[in-house]
Order: sequence, then structure tokens, then C-alpha cells
Amino acid sequence: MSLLKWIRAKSPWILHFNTGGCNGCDIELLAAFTPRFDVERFGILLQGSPRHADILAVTGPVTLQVRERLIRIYEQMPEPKYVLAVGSCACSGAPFKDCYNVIGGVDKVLPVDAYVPGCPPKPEAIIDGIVKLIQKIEEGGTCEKRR
Amino acid sequence: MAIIAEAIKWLLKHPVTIKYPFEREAPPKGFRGRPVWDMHRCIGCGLCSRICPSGAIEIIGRGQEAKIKHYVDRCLFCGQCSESCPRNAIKLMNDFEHARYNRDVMIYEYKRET
Amino acid sequence: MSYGSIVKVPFGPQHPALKEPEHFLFEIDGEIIVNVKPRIGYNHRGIEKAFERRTYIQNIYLAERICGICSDAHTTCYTQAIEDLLGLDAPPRARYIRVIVAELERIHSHSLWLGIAVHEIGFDTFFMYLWRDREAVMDILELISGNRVHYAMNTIGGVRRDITPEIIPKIIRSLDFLEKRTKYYMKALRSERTVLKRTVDVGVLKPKDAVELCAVGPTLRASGVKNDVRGDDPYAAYDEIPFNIVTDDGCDVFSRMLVRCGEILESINMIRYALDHMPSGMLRVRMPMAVKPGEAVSRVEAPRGELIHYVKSNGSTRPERYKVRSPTLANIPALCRMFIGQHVADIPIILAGIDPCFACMDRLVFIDVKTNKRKSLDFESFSEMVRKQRNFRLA
Amino acid sequence: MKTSKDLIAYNDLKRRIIDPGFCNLCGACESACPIHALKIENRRLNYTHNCADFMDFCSICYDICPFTEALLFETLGFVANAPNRAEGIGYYRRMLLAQAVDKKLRDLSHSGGVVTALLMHAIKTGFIDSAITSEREKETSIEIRPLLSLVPDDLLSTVDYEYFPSSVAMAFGKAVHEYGKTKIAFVGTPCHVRAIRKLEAWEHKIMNSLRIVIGLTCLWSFSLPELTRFLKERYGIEAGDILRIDMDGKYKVSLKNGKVAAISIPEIKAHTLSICRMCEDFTSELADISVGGAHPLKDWSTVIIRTEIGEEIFEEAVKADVIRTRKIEEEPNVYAHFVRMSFLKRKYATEEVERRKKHGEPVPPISIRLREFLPREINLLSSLKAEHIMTKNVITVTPETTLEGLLAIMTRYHHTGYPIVDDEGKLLGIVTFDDISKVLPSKRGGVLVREVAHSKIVTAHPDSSLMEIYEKMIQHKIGKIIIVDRKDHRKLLGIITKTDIMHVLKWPMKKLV
Amino acid sequence: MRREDRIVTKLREKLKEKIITINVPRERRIFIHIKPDALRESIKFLRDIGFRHISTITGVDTGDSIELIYHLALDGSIELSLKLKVQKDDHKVPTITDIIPGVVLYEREVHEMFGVNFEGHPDLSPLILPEGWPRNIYPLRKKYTLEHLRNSIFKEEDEK
Repeated sequence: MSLLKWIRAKSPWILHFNTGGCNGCDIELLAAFTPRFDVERFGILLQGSPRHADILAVTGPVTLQVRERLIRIYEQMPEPKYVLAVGSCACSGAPFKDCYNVIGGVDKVLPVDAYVPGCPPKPEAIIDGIVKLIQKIEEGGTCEKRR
Repeated sequence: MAIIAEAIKWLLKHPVTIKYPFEREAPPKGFRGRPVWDMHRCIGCGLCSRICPSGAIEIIGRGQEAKIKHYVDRCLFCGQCSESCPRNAIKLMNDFEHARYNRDVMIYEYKRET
Repeated sequence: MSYGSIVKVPFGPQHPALKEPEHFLFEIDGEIIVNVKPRIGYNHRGIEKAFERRTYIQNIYLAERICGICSDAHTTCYTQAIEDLLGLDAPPRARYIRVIVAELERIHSHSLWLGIAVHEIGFDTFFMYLWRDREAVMDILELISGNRVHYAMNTIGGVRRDITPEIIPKIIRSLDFLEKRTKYYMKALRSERTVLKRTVDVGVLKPKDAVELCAVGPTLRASGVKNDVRGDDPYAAYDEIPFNIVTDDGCDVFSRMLVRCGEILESINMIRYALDHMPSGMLRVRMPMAVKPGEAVSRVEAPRGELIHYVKSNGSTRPERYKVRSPTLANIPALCRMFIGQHVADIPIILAGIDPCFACMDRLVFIDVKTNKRKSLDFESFSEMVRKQRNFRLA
Repeated sequence: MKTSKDLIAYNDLKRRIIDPGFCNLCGACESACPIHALKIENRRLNYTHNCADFMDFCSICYDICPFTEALLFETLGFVANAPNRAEGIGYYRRMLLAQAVDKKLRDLSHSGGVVTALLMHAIKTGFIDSAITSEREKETSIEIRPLLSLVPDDLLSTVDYEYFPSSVAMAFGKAVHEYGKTKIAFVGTPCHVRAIRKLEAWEHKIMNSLRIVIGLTCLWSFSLPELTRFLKERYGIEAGDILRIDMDGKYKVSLKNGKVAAISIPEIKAHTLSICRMCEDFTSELADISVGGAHPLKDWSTVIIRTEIGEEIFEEAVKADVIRTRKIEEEPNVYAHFVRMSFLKRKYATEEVERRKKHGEPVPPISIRLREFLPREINLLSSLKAEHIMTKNVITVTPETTLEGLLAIMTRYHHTGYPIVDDEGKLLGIVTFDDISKVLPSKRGGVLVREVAHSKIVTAHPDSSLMEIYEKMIQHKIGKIIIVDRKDHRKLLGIITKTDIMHVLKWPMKKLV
Repeated sequence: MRREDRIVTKLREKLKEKIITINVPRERRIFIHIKPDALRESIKFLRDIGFRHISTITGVDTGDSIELIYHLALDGSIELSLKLKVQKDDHKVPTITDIIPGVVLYEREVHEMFGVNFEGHPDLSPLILPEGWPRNIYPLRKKYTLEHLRNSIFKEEDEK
């Protein structure tokens, strides 16, 4: 069991999904994978398919159209899965929370394991969030599933 | 082919990677981080709460008894509150590591100590 | 080669080639695309309605968050529209600072795009180098404004922060570095077989089509049409700063790359000139919170092309109507034209060719997302496979 | 149920300052308002939008208006640690005569060119990075507008007196908000200085950029449209023809063609701003340095240094040899004229307030508050006895002193009233500055104090409360009370002035809390 | 004579009484208000004198009618805003997609947001409105406040 945990913590693969944000967090998340910050040091890879991913990094407020898709992607991820809300919009909806086509933060739709506020968070802040999430994985804590 | 020569050249140089979180670069001067209230200067006028573009600031009560609630998870870190505050009660900090497991701990409360 | 039957292939919204959710429905005959239907709207947040609810000050930050990559272009456009309504001009120093930040943003946006474009053709080494060097410009922007992406430099009546003499040498140093690197990248692009094979004569947009379909920005300029809001309808301090409009006659993805590289070099020169000639004086004019009734149109050359904002005020502290048209939306009809007759494997690079920014575009348009969901997800792996195969073939 | 709209301070400001016409357009409210709801345009204060939309508990515009009662005692705190105080001059460290060494500056200005020299030197040394002064409008040469000076040469255009309302406090806000200046010198008339000090007492953030406040002496300002109309109708003078305006006994309008029109003060006084007729402050009592003319001396200015920072900047300028000084004691006439003007202003102000009250006309809140205290002050004053605060080492004069000798004493100690005591220490009366001013300067050498002194004196006992003393002052319209022994009414124990009482009133801010 | 004035003169000559107002607020900006029936005629004329680029179409809800503003650009420099008012419900606005093909998406956008029907547009079908979106709710009309929209849409979402 502890071996499994160890394996999980050493190579969490990330699936990035923009739920309707402004791109700011997207480019910062991407920047975290480039040489300057290089989160691949932690064994983290950016994955294209939800089937391969452990962590779903969500940026942007959840819009009405994207909600169903977000849930679908989440459902396709194998257990155990973790959700990282990147940016203030993903955390709470921030300036868009009263817009007519926005549901709000990611936690209105999915259970979120770690929040990284910031508009956008610096790549360092995103790494900080990922590291904190990895700590959570090491401890073996998974979020209670709710819908 | 040009890129291969380049790759070999850079192979011999010091890596550019900052090994965050083990080593870190301080944010530059004037970095717009988390706003912090100095309640001894705050007059409780409520302007910061009304001018905030994302509704991240809540003010309970008015005047000297006012209590400020700052929701970091909604904050845009734009610095408009600090700019609008007539009495310089809001300062922008240098920190950016706000990641938490829970949104409830992202609320910072400020109250005047008596 | 034709299979004689048309297959519909959805592309997106979640896709490795796209960092943003967007959906295109391709009708393909064998490997050849015969028709395409864009379905946009996953990013639609209803910002224009939200504009009517907020005060002019709050709207600066909302405008900034229309798009994270061209955040300065949106705020410049917004503040210009409001200044136009108020009948006031930003002070000269503020206008120079606006130009400097706008051009830095253009460098950052173009080098970002260049990285994405080479990533789409599977050239990740190049991508990593580009993004590593892009950090130089991000550092300057952070130094000037206090944030890497949302600079919040513009405010109604000027700019919020000064470019102080202490940071100018740092900017100049970074610009020298960037210039050296960009020249090298241009050389590398021209000589790399991988790049040439994947981009030359791909996604051709003829000048006549470009004009007819109202394309904007580098997409239009790469078709040889000399059209740039900075030169045609100068705003900020662009009428005082000399610069060349970069065009290329190739009409394909490769010339779009060259145009953007040329614009980076041009921007570096403009920033140098602006830093040398920056007038002293005030940074901002304090503007009233209420705006008298009227309407104004404001245009800005965002990194992706012409950006237009329209504002109508009713005399209160909130706008009556705010309209944003981002460059990506203007380029979509042209994009659809580019796809036709191309190979399926070229979809990502052609799409990337216009430097799409759906966050900007989607503030307004809705889409039905219910159909083809399952399919589109399968397509991700399909597209990945196509990409790999293509690379394999080249190698 | 009060809505937030009723609570905002602007309603008070409008009712008590703007509607009665007391606004002098200093613009402090414009620079202070955090949401820019107030704007001075076309010589009036405009309310651009409903500020209750943004905040509902903001008192700033009312608090910092120089003509309201708020924050008055806090503002005293900026100067009150000065060792000396005197009626009509205020708190101060030193009082002296000064002039700019540069003759060009002196020629350009009315008097000594001290302010300009001081500011130019401070900008050169980097002590300040900009100065807010006033300059004449180019088109109508008598209208003045605020000017932000960034280089020393800019200041040359500003060497002049102010007789018209100028929105310098607004310019201060502009300097901070728009130009991003951080080290600003402020030059203004007493009301402007008070506005700036109130902003400072309020701890407004733009005040972080304030370095020094230089006050000018001011009798009153004119309302520009009214004055130009008056000059045109009565004297046929076009506003554009005016070269400069001087003030010495008469109001002298010099024209561009070389003619000078002298207008008597009562005649011109009718055209001053109504608020100026009720202002008691002649010497900018809250400034770091006050500068005024030195009539009858030409090319010299009277300088009152009040605070440490004022002393510092002034000393530096003297050391750098841009300003030369003289002792004021050498020129009793200058001092006499200076104090006479100060008292004149007070007298006019008191009369005007009384008159307005009698006719039921509105008076600015600042005038009400100074006379009719609020309960907090009443409690404080009732709890303190005269012996707590009275000055015990009283400087006295003998009945045989000549008025000239008395003037010399006054110039030295800067008090305006002196008890007259005979050789045995028995109190005979009191002589004040007003008494001297009744005698012509040429005759002062031959007149003795006992010839002009009041024999009727107002006294109190050491155990009387300050409230009693204050009421006596009001009742007799005097500024000094002599404290005598309860048993021996001719035994002098001490003296209490109005300034002493003012000093006490600022205690709660500093000591009691 | 400025370029703007020359264009204004030309337009006056061509459209005559169909122009309601012409306004040149600053250089390179022209606002023209025309009668609704002159739309195609004016766009054609403008295209022929060089306004080949259409920046966008803005819709403004002015209460009883909807104002359409066509933002056209002359060689990128002069921005001309052609305004016309259409009735909210019973209206006939001809499409201009055959004159300037680049307008396709803008007309759809206005149709979607304000419920303006462009006669002759090749594809105004339910492409833009999602199936879940309530019929006859045009979000940018003033009638629908944000709360109203949120309530009506979210309620529907919840029911599903």
C-alpha cells in the first residue's frame, strides 16, 4: 500500500482543462512546465488524455456549456483522482461569479483537493499548489466523492 | 539542424531552472500580492469593498467597529483597493503562495484591537 | 485519393493542441478536409452583460480578464474608449508607457505563439527554448507592473505605475538578449527542414480572401496586406514612434511565423525608441467616476490583430452598453477558408496559425455542446496518433 | 430610517459650507475624495455623482474643509511643540526678517523673495521634488491658478502675492495622484494651510508626500468676478490691464501703463470673499514656516519659523547663502505693523461673525465651534484650574515705560499684552497692543504707558476653572486674563491667554488618552 | 478638406434624405444614422468607396427598438459607424453577407443576443443557441437582468 502511495506521489500526471477562463492561468500553468520552472522535476507530466491523468488542473470559472464536459472528463479519469483549481476564477468564480453563463468555481461541480488562488498565480505558486497536493497524496488522503 | 548545435551549446551551460520550492527568487519590488489591512488606520468607510471588481472584500459594520473579511480565493490581486483607500490602510504583501486544501481557511479577517 | 464518402470528425473542446475549449466539426473526404463548421462558446461568460452592471473602474479589471494574453490591449482599448467619451487625453508620458507595455506584451504573446506553433508540429526542443527565453520578457513585465500576466497598468486617464529610471537598464539588457535570440530563431526557422516541411504552403489564405473575409492582424499581414491599426489609426504614442509594418507574401503558416518574428524585432526597436524619448510629466489625469452620455469606438492593434470596443454611456457611473470584438472572431471565417483542401494532420498547425484566443472571442457566442461529446474525446487520441504518425513520416 | 445617502458627509458640506457661499475653492475636498465625486470646474465646486453609491460612512470632505470645526484641535498638534506662543502670531520658534540674496528674485517679488529662494534651494538640494504655488493666468493677469513646479526656474513665474482664491490644495492632490510626486512643498494662504494640516491630521494617504508647508500671510481674498466688475464700473480698469496689486494701508492696483489706482480698504473689503471676512488667521498659524511682508521695509520679509522641519530647511538655506536674515528686534515698526494687521483681521472677523449672528445669517462652523464648545471641551475646561496652566513668570512693565520701550519689549518677547506693575509689585493695569496702535508712530517716544493703559482689568483667581476664565474672555472680548490672589486683588500671580486655553484643548489627543 | 469631410460629403450626395444624422466626433471617426431601408444601399456604396473591412456589428437595446451599428473601416484608418434602428419584434433587416462575406459571424452574434432576424443570411439556424437555452430569451436585451437570466437558466438546469 505504501509503495503504491509512493508511486502515486512520485509521478502524478496532469490533465489541464480550461473551463472558460481568460487564458492567463493557462499560460502560467504551461510556463510551469517549461525550463525555467520545470515541474517535470517532480515527475509531473502534462497529459493529453484523461485516461492517463491523476490530477485534473482546472483553470477558469465553470461556464454552463462546459459543465457537462468537465464532469465527463472527470469521470473518465482513473481512481484515485485529484482536482486542482488553478486561479481565483477556478476557486470561486471571482469577477465572473455573477455572470449569467457562469456557474461559479470548480467546487460547485467537482470535489476539489487543492486551491491555488491568484490572478493568475505565478508558476511558482502553481508549483506550490502541486507540491501541497502531492503531500496530500503522500498522506493518502483522497477527497470524499460528492457530486 | 541549427537547433541541434544550439542544444549542444546550452548543454554545457548552467541550467536556467529555479529549483522551487527548494530555492526561490523573491518577487520584484512592487509585486502585487495579497492585500493586508492595517486596522488602526482603517476608518471603515467601505470603499474597498464596493470598488473591488470581484467582490472579494466584505465589510461588516461601519466605522471603528468595522470588521473586514478578505476572501483570497476571490481576489484578483489588482491592487485597486489599495489604490482607492484614502488612508493607506491597505498594503500589498509580497507573498504569492496561497495554495490551500480548503476554501474556508482562505478568508482573512481583520478587526480593530481595542 | 477519395473514399467517396464524407466523414464528420469533431475536434475539441478538450484537446492537446488547444489549451482552451473549442470545437470544430470537420467534414473530411479521406484525408482532405472539405468543410468545417466552427462551434465556439465554451468560454462564453457573458462579460458584455456584466459590463453593464459594474462601474467604470471595476470594468477596467473585467476588460483585462477578457483575455489573459492580450490583457493590456483590452484595457488600453477600454480606457481609450472611456477617455474618448470624457473628452480627455492621457498625458504624454502615460501614452509612452502604454506603448512600451503593449509592445512588451506583443513580444510575449508572439513568442508564446511561436512556441505553441512549433509544439503543434512536434518540435518540442524549439518550444522549450522559446519559452525559456520568453521568461526574459515576463520578468520585465513583472518588474514594471507587479504581475506576470494581468498588468493592470492602464487606468482611465493614464497609467497606474511609472517606469522608473532604475528599471530601464534592466529592460534594455533583456531587450538586447531577446533581439539576439529572436534573430537566431528566425535563422533557425528558415533553415530547419522540419519546420519548412510542415508549414510552407500549409493553410494558404490568398490576399483577396483575406480582405473579403475581413481577417485581421498577422494573419492578414502574412497574406501581404499592409494593414495595422497602430499605423492606420494611431493611438497612444504610436504616431510619434517610427516603426515598419511587417508583411510577407507567402500567405501560409510559415509566413505567419516570419511576420510574427519580424514584429518581435520591430517591437524591440519601438521599445528602445520609446524608452529614449519618453517625456517626463504626469502619469494620469484623475477622471470623474460618472461619464457623460455619448458613444465611442476605440480600436487597438492587439497581438492578434485589430481589437475594437464600442461603449455607450448614459451619464451614470455604469456603461449602458459595452461591446467587444476580439481579433480571433474576425479571423474565424478566414480560418475556415484555410482549412479547406488541407490534410487532417495539418489541422492543429493551421488552427494555431491564426493564434486563436478563444477566451477573447467567446465572451459572446453560444454553442450547442450536447452532440458528439463522446466522439470528440476519442478524437484526442486520434489526433495525437495522427501527429505522431506525421512526425514519423517526416523523420 | 436613514439611508446611506443621508449619512454621507457631502450633505453637511453642502448645507453648511457650499450653500452659504463659504467655499473658497481650495480644492482640498477634491484631492481628498477617494472616489472623485467632487470637482472644481468653472469656479465652482461640482458634485459629479452620488458618492453614496460607493461608500456610506465617509466624512472626509466635511472633515478636511478648512472652514469646518472638525479636526481643529488635532491640527494644532503639528505646531504646538514650539517653545513660544503669542496671540496673533501663534506657536513659533523664531521670528525674524529675511530676504533672498539674489537680487533678481527680490525684484520679481513683492517683498523679500524668501519663499521662492527657499523652494529653489530645496529643489536643488533634493529636499523636495516639486512645489505647489500659484501663478498668474496668462490671459487675465490678476486671476491666479495653481502651479506645480518641478524645476527651480518654474518658480520664477510664481513670485507674487495671492489675493484670489486659488485651488492649490487641489493641485496638491494632482501632484500626488497624477504626477506621482513624493516630496512636495506646499505654499498657501492660512486657509489652504489649514486644509492641508487637516488632511494631515486625518492621515490621508496623499499626505505621505508632503514635506513642508509654507504659509503666507493673508488678509483676505477677493471673489474674482465681483472684483473685476467693481474695478471696471468704479475705476474703469480692465482686468487685462492690471500689472500687479499691492497692499499697504491702501489697495494699490498698478496698471500696465504705469498708473496706480489706490483704493481704500473699507471700499475694497466689500468685495472680498464672505468667508475671508470671518477668518481670524493672518499668519498661517499652522504652517511650518510663515512668510509675510515687512512693511514699511522694502525688500524684506517677515519669517516665522514654527516647526523643526521648518527650522531645518530655513537654516540650510541660510547656510547655503541663498537667504540672509536680520533680527526682527532691530525693526520694531515692522513688528508693530505685522501684529496690527493680524489684530485688524481678528477684529474684523469677530465683528462680522457677531453681525451675522445678530441678523440670523449663517456663519461657518469653524466660527461657531471656537466660541461655543462641545461638551467634551466643556468638561475638560471645567476640570482644570487656572493655576494649572497659567504663566507664572510674567513679564511686566512699569507705568513709566515709554511706548517705544514697550514696543521694544513686545518685539523681543512677542506677547501682545503686559501687566503694569509698580515698584512694589502692585498691579496697576494692563497695556495691550491695541493701545499702542492708537498712538501715531512718530509720537511713541514721548508717550508713557500709564497714559494709554486700561485701568479696568479683568482678573480671575488661581482656583477658578478654565471654563469660567474662558467665559470671561468671551464676555469682555479680550484675549488675556490676569490671575490675582483671592485675598489681595493687586497681587499678580500669573496670566492666561486664549492661546493657552487652545493649547489645553488639544491635550486629549496627546496626553489624556 | 479632411478625408472625413470628403466621405461625409459623398455620403450626403448619395443617400440624401435617408440620412438622419452625421456626426464626426474626432478625426478618423464617423457616426452616421440612416433610415433602416437604406442599409444595403449604403453598405454597397461604402464598399465601393473603400470600406471593405467590417470590424463588427453592435446591437444596442434602446427600449422599444434595437439599434444596429455596423462598424466599417476604410483601409484600416477611418472607422465609420453606420447606425440604424429596427423594431424589436416585427422587423426586416436584410443581410449583407453577399456584399461583405466577413460579416457572417457578426450577424449570427447579433441574432443570438438580440433576436434580430437577418433576412437572407445563409445560416441562422439553431447553431448558436444551445438547446438548453430558453427560447426567446436574448441575454443582451435590457429586459433581462443578470438575476433574471441566472434564475431562469439555472432553474432549468436544475430541473434537468
